[in-house]
Amino acid sequence: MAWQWFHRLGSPRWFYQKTGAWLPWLALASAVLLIVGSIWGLGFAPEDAKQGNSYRIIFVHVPAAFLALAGYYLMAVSGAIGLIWKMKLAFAVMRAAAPIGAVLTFIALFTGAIWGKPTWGAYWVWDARITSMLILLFLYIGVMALSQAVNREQVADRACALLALVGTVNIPIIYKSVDWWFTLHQPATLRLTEASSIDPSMFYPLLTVIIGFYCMYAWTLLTHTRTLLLRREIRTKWVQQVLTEGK
Amino acid sequence: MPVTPKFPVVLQVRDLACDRDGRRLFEGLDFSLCTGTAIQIKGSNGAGKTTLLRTLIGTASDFRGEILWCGSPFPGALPVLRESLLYIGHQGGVRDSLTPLENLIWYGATRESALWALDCVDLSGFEGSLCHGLSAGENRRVALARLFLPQAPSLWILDEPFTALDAVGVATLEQQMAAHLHSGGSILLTSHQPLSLGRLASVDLSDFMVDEPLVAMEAEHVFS
Amino acid sequence: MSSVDIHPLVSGARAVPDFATFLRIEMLLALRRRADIANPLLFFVSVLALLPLGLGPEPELLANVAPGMIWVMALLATLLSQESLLRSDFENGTLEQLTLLPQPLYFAVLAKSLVHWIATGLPLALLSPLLAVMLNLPGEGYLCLFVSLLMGTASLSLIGAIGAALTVAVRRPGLLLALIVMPLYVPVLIFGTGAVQAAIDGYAYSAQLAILAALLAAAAALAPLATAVAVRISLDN
Amino acid sequence: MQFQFSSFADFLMMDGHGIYVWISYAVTFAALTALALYPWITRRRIQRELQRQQRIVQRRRKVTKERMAVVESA
Repeated sequence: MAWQWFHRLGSPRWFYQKTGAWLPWLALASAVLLIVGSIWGLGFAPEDAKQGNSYRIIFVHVPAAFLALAGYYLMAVSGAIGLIWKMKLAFAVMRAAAPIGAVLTFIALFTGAIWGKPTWGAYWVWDARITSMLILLFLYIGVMALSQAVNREQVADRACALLALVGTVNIPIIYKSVDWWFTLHQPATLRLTEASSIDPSMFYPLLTVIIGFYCMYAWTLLTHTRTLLLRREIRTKWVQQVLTEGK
Repeated sequence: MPVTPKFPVVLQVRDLACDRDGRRLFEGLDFSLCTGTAIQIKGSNGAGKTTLLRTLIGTASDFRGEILWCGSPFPGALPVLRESLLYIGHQGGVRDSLTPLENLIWYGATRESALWALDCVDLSGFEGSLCHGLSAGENRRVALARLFLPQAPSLWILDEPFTALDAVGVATLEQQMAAHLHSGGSILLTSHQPLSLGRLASVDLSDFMVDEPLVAMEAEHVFS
Repeated sequence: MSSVDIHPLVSGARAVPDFATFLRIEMLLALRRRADIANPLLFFVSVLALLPLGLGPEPELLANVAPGMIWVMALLATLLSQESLLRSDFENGTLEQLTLLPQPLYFAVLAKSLVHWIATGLPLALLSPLLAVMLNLPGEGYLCLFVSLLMGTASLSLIGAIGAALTVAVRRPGLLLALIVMPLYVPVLIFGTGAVQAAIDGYAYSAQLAILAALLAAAAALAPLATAVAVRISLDN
Repeated sequence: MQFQFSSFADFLMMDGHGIYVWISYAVTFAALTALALYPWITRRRIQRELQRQQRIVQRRRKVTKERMAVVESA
């Protein structure tokens, strides 16, 4: 029955054992894809006509920004699953996703700022995308701060899930408003990532790195969730076995 | 038509276990509350008396087992239960920037009935002064005045109602409880002191305590 | 059927306060605790008065920063007063009693937000012409500033209540509430200042005001729902 | 597809943009490594915590056993 499957998926122990087998493959895939993609992008992709070599930052900036946003939605969706079905595993995924998303947002912001220096001549420009990223970082920090501040884990889980959901409703509005604000205050300057027509010689390395980042994200999320589960389920026999055997 | 019993069951608790911060407070708790009866919950500090009450009013949701209100299970039955519930917790629910009268009106009382209830708890003359000027015992009596309002709901859940009350206050409250039971209401309360009520049962949470709260659990729970 | 006799399920006739009583008593409370709410307001008005001392008295410069400054101060004033919105009710047990009422928590929360707005946003909007004069705002912006503040602060009160409910059980909330709520305030701030800027520059600003109204409508419909859920979560403690 | 730079020094310099590019990559991979290492550190901490708790339980069992023995002998 469908419910049984759902129930089993929600079992921390089943999750822990099942994902243990996936981890090495994910780690391998992400390492290979990231290394190959980076070398490809750094050394073999052609120089950009307008921006010169500084555009090579795109190969870390764009994937990080991609996953930072996707990670927020993932966090909110798992929080919603936790709130609706009171599933402990979903809350664990949500809690693990917050710091990972925050780090990715930081990467996107940092590389964007560095990229701005040779492109615009300034590290920080109130560009629509960078500003949206900054707000996304604050949203992540809000969830993390709330989870730190609330003493009881279960209350913190549900409070963070609600906050993540509220944030999700707001993200499109925030993005639209920041976009509008940017066009109001500044004539369209050179955008960092012009989506219009990217040459295949630049697109394929970018795609490689993006897939690599996805694998890396999945691997990191799984390892973080697994340690979180160990901490939360420390009173169960299986966790104590895992902890004493796997030294 | 079958013979209707005199004291039908309103609230049923079956094999209830409550957790707090991952620590099991008690388990295997069973009792039924009938109309016209009172149950006194006993237990040492930290045994989970307040948690039990908060579970029964639906504020705390971390429980396993079954709770039934008039035969229908929690949490679906909660909205109906709340229609006949009067709960007074550790914090009395009295706002100190309001007068006793305004506090009772906030609870839905009319002016006349509020004044009458305040008179019952010996607070007549104080109805117009702000609650932060009153003593702890007087504030407690403002909270308890809700029990003296006409048309009080049928289920009373009271957490340590006698704290901060003087001997006269305790006697008045016991009288009112007896009258409530007599008119077919039911009371669930926690208290350390012995009560002189007619139909009184008691449940000691120490009997349902878990021996070793730190011991490893065999079963795992998917849903929190 | 079990051997015990179970009382039939009946709805009790519990006396329940109506919305008007509710609102009236909340207003009374706001009036008696006016220091909690008025002090942040007065603080930010005085900050606005200090601003020219720091920036210099040039009228053009002040006129340039006026819309943004007034809006940021409005935002901070509602934010700081938000913290006391539910805290004392949580501490004295009234918030728990509120969740035990048979009617939906939505209306109670809505009443609280409404009173919060009447106590902070409304006076701020009424004061705005005075602040605008102090900061040399061009005359074209007055009406727009007033209307945008009127609608915008109401949205801020509603959204901020979510944060207040989430942090009410936290022992030392500090700036946690600000951290949580600030990003959610961004759209209101952008369209509020945008409207005033457009008015000063002589453009039509009805579009921005319409968006502010839409934000307010959405906030009034959704934010109390989230706040109600947040209150129940925070109480389960 | 061919290597875009004439020499390794040229690759490092990237026409003066090298510093920006390399810092970006360095920070990115440092952050990702930190994310990857964090679970290892936490896991070690949890193991230590479990050992501590087990010691407490054992000590408590021992103490109660001794007390029981004292009570029985008396």
